[in-house]
Amino acid sequence: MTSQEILDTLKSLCGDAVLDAKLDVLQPWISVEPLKLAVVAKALREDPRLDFDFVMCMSGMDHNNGTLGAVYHLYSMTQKHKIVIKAIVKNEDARVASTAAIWGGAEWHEREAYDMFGIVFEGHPDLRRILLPDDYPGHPLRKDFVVPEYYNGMKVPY
Amino acid sequence: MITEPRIIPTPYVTKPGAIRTSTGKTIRTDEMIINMGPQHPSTHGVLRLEIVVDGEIIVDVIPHIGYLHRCFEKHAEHMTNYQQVIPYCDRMDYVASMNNDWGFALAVERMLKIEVPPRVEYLRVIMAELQRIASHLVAVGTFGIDMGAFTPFLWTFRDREKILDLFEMTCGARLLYNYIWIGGLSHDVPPGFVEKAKEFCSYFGPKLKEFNDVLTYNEIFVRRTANVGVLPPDVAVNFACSGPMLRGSGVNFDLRRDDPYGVYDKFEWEVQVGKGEFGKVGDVWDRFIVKVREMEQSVKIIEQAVAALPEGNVQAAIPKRIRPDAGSEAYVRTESPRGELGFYVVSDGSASPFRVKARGPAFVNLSVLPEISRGCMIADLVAIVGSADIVLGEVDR
Amino acid sequence: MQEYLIGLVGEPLVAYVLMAVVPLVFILVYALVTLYMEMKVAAHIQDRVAYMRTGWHGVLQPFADILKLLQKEDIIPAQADRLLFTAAPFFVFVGTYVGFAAIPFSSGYVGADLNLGILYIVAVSSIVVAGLLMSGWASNNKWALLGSLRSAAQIVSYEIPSALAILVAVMIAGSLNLNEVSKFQEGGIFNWVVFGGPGPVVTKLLLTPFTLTAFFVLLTAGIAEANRTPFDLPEAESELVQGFNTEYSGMKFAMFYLAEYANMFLVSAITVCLFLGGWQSPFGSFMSGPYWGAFWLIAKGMFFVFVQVWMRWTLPRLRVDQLMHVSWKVMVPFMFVCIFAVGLILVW
Amino acid sequence: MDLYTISFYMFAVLLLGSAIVVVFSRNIVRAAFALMITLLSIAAFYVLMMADFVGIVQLLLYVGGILVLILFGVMLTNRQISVDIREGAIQTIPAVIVTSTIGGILAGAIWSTAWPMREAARSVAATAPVIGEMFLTTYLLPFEVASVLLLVALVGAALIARRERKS
Repeated sequence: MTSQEILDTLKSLCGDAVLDAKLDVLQPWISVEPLKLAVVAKALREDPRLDFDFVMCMSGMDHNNGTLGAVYHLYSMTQKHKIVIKAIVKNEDARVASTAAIWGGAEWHEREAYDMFGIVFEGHPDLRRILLPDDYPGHPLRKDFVVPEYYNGMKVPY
Repeated sequence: MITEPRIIPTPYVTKPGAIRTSTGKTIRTDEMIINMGPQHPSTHGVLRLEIVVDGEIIVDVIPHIGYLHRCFEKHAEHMTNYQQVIPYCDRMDYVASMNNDWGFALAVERMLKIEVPPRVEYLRVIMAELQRIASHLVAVGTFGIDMGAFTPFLWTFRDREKILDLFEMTCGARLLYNYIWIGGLSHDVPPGFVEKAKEFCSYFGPKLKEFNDVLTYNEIFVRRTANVGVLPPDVAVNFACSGPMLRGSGVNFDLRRDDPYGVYDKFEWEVQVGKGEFGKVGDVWDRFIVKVREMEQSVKIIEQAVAALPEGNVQAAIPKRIRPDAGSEAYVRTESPRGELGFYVVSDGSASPFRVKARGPAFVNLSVLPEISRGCMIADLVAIVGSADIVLGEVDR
Repeated sequence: MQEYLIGLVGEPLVAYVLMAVVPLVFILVYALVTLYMEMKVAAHIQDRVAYMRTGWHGVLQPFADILKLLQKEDIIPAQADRLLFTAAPFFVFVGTYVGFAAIPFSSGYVGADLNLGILYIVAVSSIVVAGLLMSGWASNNKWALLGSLRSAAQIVSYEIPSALAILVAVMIAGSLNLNEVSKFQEGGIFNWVVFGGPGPVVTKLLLTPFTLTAFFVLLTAGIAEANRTPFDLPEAESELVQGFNTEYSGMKFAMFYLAEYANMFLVSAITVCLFLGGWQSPFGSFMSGPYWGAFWLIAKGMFFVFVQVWMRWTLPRLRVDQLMHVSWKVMVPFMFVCIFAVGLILVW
Repeated sequence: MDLYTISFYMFAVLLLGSAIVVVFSRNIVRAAFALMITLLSIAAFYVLMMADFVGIVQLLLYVGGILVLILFGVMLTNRQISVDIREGAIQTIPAVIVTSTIGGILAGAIWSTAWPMREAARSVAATAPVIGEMFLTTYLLPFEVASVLLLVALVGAALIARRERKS
């Protein structure tokens, strides 16, 4: 399937969730409503024409304009096509519906995005920090993150 | 905005008494929580596994990672040049540095739409496959140690030394090479490299057979690994496992063939999959044998690549300061020894990357560990962790 | 030897102490030799050279190793039970060491010529079990506890097939005294119990398959009791860190090491005495006598120690349930069949 | 004092000392290990009395079997390890009366018995064949009855241990 066909199929399945798309770039992407991401994911996973069963990558993003993003790079093992799904949220209300129940491979990536960007994935089974200590202040990959001077009594910029 | 970290209590999936004997009766025992790691011989680094055990039977495993977190992604954003990210990639998966370099270089090259000279492509394939053999040698050797066989480990390290010697004569380093650069290589291979590589290929085959004799087909080893930690293909795909982990489950998928990059399409070789020769498809033995057989295939690729190595330049004409167009982004995946190594690079038009996300194969492969290790024994958990072939440098980045 | 010593020093007490010290000296010398041998054998199996710097081909390295161990700081974990933690290595070593009393090193030297020699060795080895449990519990470390429980379970389980295998030899030789059993196998290699013992050719031929089975079972069970690969689960470093000796260091660790090496020789010596003629020369009367006897016993024993080293550096490790399976579901039934058959043949 | 007497007193001290530790120890695991020393000393006494077979069987069964079993039990139920197992003194007076009565009776019996004294045997023929022969001739019935009893106990224990928990 070409990316245009994927977009059309997705629109026919859950058209209200699709916000935007850009198909003429190196890797075409579709932007969806963050809180409906789980519905979109379900459609992407279960429709036999789309059949996106493999999460290549899931990344958090800070666009440096007050919005955060969750970017899913999807691949279909059977159909051999790819698509990028983006969910863009405001910094103040960083909530995205979790897809961990649909793609097991997204679970740890979402934890990482929560850890690094503070994006809260609603419905995630185990949303804890993954790479940083549990008591770490803030989310370091955000562009507005300031490295704390002290962490647990240790001077940070050594 | 800084949100308070939420600490969610660890959920235990299995309740006491839920483990049953073969006749279906419950065993009346209490559970014990053991910390395997962060300093434990068989966690292959600073991985901590919180294990809930019922006797020696594992009720649940909760991996805790991050002990080796070195903020690769944060570092990458703060470089003044794309090229400066490469040494950090080296240090991610430190037993397969060449593959990591190539992955990042390829991602940037795709963004910039650069074509690299043919000699570079061939040399990259040679280096990547040598590195794949070296990495798999570490994997199967340390897996032998996990199973209590010490000798195969030293044999594999002896053979790995030969590869490291080749790398050393190429770029002076033995572990972290910084050899594959954006748009080419740091420099050409020295004279005599091709002969040495050929020599290694003819040396390595018999050694691999010897290794198989002492470990792979050993009765005790087979019994320890067959039917243990079975990862069904659908679970493997759902958890986005890749590399030998995915192929061990019988899924015939290799990025070198299915999402081609480099010049892999010019060589004759086969994708190895687990066939369940001694147990179910997707058990520990299958994951192990896939690695062993991939080494044979890599030797084949190297032989062909060395024979067909073209002459030419080793650096494409690229601007001194790489500035991809603002807003351009690329997710490029390559087949590292551990599986799908992806780099998601986003540019804002400046000379330093706006965002780099590294999708480490070991990170994703490790996330399936709790799924496949419930109900097995502690010794099996060691086997499963060993067969997943994790490198904590890459898991934690 | 006893009488000779008493005559020599006059005082029986001193003579007895001297008798008791001889195996200790032997164990110490043997442990050094085996340490060197193990490292060299391992190195050659693994395609490397091992010690080369201290002395000719590194022969002085074992001394250096021992010295290093003795000097090391003796660490007792804060949460450990100090008394039991300290006592455990001694129990483990003593349990092995007292077993040497009943080993006939030659026709002229037996520490204690016990009528129930072999039964005595089996019995005192249970002190080792208690010592291991003690070490695991006193360390107050979950891995150590698991290791010591495994170890105890393993030794207790493997005592059964080994006792049954011992019984086969005892039935044929008609004595529990190891010296008597060795004497019984006089007259060259084909009179050894492993080949059916001295007797008519027909009996020998009938007995050989069963005695051979018993011999291999005893050897395997012995390796398991000595906690060596492929049965080294109690100290399986990939699973249990170091098992019961995780928390030990310095002298106490050396004690465990010494006990392990002593145990390796002990199980080899038992196997040799029961099945391979003990101190008897394989060539009948050629090269026999008290001094040659000591040579033969130690040579045969060392051969099996070498076999254990060889196996250790070649084989992977079993899993704990497979270990129990081998003992209870394979060896024990086989040994019952052997005992039954040997009994029938002997009566008949 | 010859070697025999020295050994006797040595083991007597060991026996009594370890027995006292078994009774008074606050730590159940230490008590179990002290029990091991007690049992070992008893084995030594058998050997001193030239009953080598009984001594070795004592070692084999009590130290190798029963004690290891006790240790397993104690260690695996690890909640009890740190608990002080000594209870406070309750019903002191009845206990004193009962123990002193029984102790008095025992002491009286020991005192009044005419113990046959004789020179300890210094060497002895092999006891094992004699014992074996007696087991299979004179004492065949008790021997077999005892073994059947043990088998029944074994099967019963296995049955109880494997019974499913009523939920």
